Amino acid sequence: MYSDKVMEHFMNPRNVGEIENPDAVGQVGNPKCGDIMKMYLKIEDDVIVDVKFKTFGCGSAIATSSIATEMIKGKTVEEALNLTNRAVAEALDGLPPVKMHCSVLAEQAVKSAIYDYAKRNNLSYDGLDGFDPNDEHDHHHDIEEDH
Amino acid sequence: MNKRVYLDYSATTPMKQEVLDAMMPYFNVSFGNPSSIYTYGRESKGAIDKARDIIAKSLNSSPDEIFFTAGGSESDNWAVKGIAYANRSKGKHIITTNVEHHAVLHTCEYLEKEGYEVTYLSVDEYGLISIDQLKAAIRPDTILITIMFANNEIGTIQPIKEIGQIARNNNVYFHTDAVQAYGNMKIDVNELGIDLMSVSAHKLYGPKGTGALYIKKGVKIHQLIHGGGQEKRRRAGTENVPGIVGFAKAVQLAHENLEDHIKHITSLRDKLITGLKEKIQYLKLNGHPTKRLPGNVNYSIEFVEGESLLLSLDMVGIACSSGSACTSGSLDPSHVLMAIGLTHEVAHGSLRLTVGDFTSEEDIDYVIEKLPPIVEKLRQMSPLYEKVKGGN
Amino acid sequence: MNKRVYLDYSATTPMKQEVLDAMMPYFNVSFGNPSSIYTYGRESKGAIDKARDIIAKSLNSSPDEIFFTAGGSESDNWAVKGIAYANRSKGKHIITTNVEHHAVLHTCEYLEKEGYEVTYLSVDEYGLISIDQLKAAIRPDTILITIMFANNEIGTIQPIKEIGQIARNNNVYFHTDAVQAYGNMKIDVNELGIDLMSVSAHKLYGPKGTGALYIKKGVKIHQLIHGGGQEKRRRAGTENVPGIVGFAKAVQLAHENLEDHIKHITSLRDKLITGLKEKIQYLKLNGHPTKRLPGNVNYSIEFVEGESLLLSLDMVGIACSSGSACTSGSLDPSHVLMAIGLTHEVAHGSLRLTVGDFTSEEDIDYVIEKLPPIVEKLRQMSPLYEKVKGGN
Ligand SMILES: Cc1ncc(COP(=O)(O)O)c(C=O)c1O
Ligand SMILES: Cc1ncc(COP(=O)(O)O)c(C=O)c1O
Ligand code: FES
Ligand code: FES
Repeated sequence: MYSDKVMEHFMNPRNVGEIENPDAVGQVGNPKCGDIMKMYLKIEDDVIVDVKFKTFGCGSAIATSSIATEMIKGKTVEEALNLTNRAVAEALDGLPPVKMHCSVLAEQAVKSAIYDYAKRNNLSYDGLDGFDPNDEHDHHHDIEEDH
Repeated sequence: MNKRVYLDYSATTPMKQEVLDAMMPYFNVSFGNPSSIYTYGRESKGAIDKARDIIAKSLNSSPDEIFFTAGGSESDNWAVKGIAYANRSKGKHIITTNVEHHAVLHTCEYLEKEGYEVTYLSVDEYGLISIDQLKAAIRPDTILITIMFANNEIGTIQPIKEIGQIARNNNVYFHTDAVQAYGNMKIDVNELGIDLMSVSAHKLYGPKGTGALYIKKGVKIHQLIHGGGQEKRRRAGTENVPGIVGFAKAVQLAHENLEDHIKHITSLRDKLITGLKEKIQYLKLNGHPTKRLPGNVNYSIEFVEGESLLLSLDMVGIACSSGSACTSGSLDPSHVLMAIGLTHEVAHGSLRLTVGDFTSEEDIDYVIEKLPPIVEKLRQMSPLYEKVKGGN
Repeated sequence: MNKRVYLDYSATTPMKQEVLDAMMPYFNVSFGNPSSIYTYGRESKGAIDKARDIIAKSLNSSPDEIFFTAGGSESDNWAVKGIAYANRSKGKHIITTNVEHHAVLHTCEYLEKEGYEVTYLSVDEYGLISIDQLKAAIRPDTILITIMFANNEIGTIQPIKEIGQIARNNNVYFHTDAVQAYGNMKIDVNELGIDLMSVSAHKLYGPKGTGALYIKKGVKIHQLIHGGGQEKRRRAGTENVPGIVGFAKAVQLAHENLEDHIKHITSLRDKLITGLKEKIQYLKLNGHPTKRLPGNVNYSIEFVEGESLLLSLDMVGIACSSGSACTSGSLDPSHVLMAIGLTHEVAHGSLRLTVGDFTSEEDIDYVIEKLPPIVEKLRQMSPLYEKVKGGN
């Protein structure tokens, strides 16, 4: 079902935990499956110097959180906003169709944290255009049909 | 291969060696079509007749009331649609519950689209229906009550005898899905007032792809599968002779040792329930404390999600199941867990461990040793757990 | 045990040893429920996926068009009822023939009672439909053409490609019952324009109780068996994993050697046809001389009755079948033999001998040696024969 890469990240997730006095926190949930992802960022000079996550969710939710933190660590905020769920899934050597929404959750968690950062600091980013952290991240209606 | 502990006997069971041995001659020696009149055919026919006798006897029914099918789902579909179609001149109302197996639930939903009306009885926190609600639901146009014997997820056993009595008093057919109960408890269809009952071989150490529907003499029912004259012209298709023979062997083994089996399984179950409770906090046992299948343990483990649990357990060789949305194709958490009133989150962390004839004390010890640290690791990752700890 | 010559391969086949070997691990080693996510389950799931690939490839279809069932009858019922129910807003007219297997015929008759209209095309003396009659039968409300690939009694092969073309031109679904054809001829569903096709494992040296329905992508069809999410949510029930694996193995073996198999079988068939013709008077070969299944011999042996023939043959170890009324539960002679215009009396004396992979030249010699004296003995007893002899 899952690739070895997914299982590896699931069994040994990177960057689990919390950051004390984070510069940004984002939490998203998928109302349909009920999974919840929380992401903490430490940002210095517009660069993400540290990132931690906590996830209540399936194997693929944990693996996507883990790899997403690796993918944005050391990146600028702008670069982090370019992270797509597809890139997350590809970095894990793919996800089963029914689990693609877990990678969407990871993308949204990053965006949600940066949204928090922007709000706290009165910043605006192109990459956040149209992003609403309170939106229901229910992106898998279409996915459900074709498995 | 590393250690493997199978604790998902409610999903399916390994076939017993005696069952396989019984089936072997029918694959390529006595392989004739039972409808044929020559020797090869008569050998197969004889084997089926014998199998039917064994299964009939196990239920205190008669052989001409046992119809072989391809499994529990076919039996459920046949019973529900067959009764619905054959009795629509009397009415189009069916009563069931919201904790049935999908083979009954989705069939009922299909019939709703076809113009039938279905009442879905709700259940209490233990998964039990209310007899008063059942009585109140019966209408002059009610043609069928279909209520499962024992639930596959939480193991709750319904008051079948009382339901049978009510059905009889109101002249309504009573079907029960006994796929989980059969082989795990004594069932006397006459004493219990059952008109139709679904069973499946692969849940009691028999082969997959074989089941049966008990249909009481005189019940008005349409066919589901039309064609040849098999099964007294009520279920067409060349009989799965090895499957039927294996099914009967499994039933025979189960009923020879039924009391021992139940005792053994119950003690393992209780050891598991107690052992886990002692080691893990924030556990909730789903299902009824006593009216429950001998092999069923269903715990909600708060602040963790079922699929992660299953995957972690699989890594240490433990096979079990969960009502979590993430393990189902549909992303909806188990309808049974929702029906007994769990929140999404709690339903999410449910773990079903079902023990069976090949489960050992050591297997149970192994789970009690391996599960707690896995739960702890996942809870450390969980944003939901934070708050609780914070509050401690 | 005395000599046994099995010449009823169209009724069912013995399983090949390779098929049994392929199935063995799935009974009690890799026995997991394919819906489960742990290792045991993934092993089963993987086996099913592989099986589906093999079967898809054998038909030049894609794996997501193959749905496993419990056999040919279920596939036929699913196809015909599923299309009928799902497309009734377009129309309620179905076209079939009067030589279909009962799994199609009785399903059509059932649908007639449910308000559908069915046209039963007649066939010529060889059992062939007329393409012109088919064209003429199509109406704006026609939703399905269901015509069998090859007949189980007389072996006649219908002009499937032309039927497929007509169905397509008229935007009507085309289902074919290929239970007898599959494994005995090359079938390319795309080239032939087939929308749905029924197949069954036990007719090609696979296990009883397993079959499949090919459903072309995009075809609108209702489920027959509702419930769990198996078979892409279109056919519920825990998969018969060993059955499915065995089916695929049988298909693989059949298709590896398809041309050799056909050549071998055809030559045995022709030897039998010629040999009997030379030794027995008043024989009539039923079915088409060339458009016929490679293994099928169907002779009407005048002035004798089928059941007596079968019993006498069984006494010398020969197993075959008859379209005689006396061998069927219903006392009606075969509808197929009546449809090709035989009189009751002649239909009564029909003998179907079907050869297969395990048939040897010696088996054929044995039948050619044993049958004539049996026929002669029975004819001596027959009041019908008297007159003929008298006239000689
Ligand atoms: C042409 C045809 N269709 C359907 C069937 C039914 O298949 P099964 O016996 O697998 O249900 C048979 C054989 O019995 C057959 O010969
Ligand atoms: C209660 C219940 N009913 C029906 C079924 C369906 O049985 P089968 O898988 O044999 O079709 C199952 C098991 O899957 C079950 O647990
Ligand atoms: S995030 Fe919902 S199934 Fe993984
Ligand atoms: S006389 Fe015997 S069945 Fe016809």
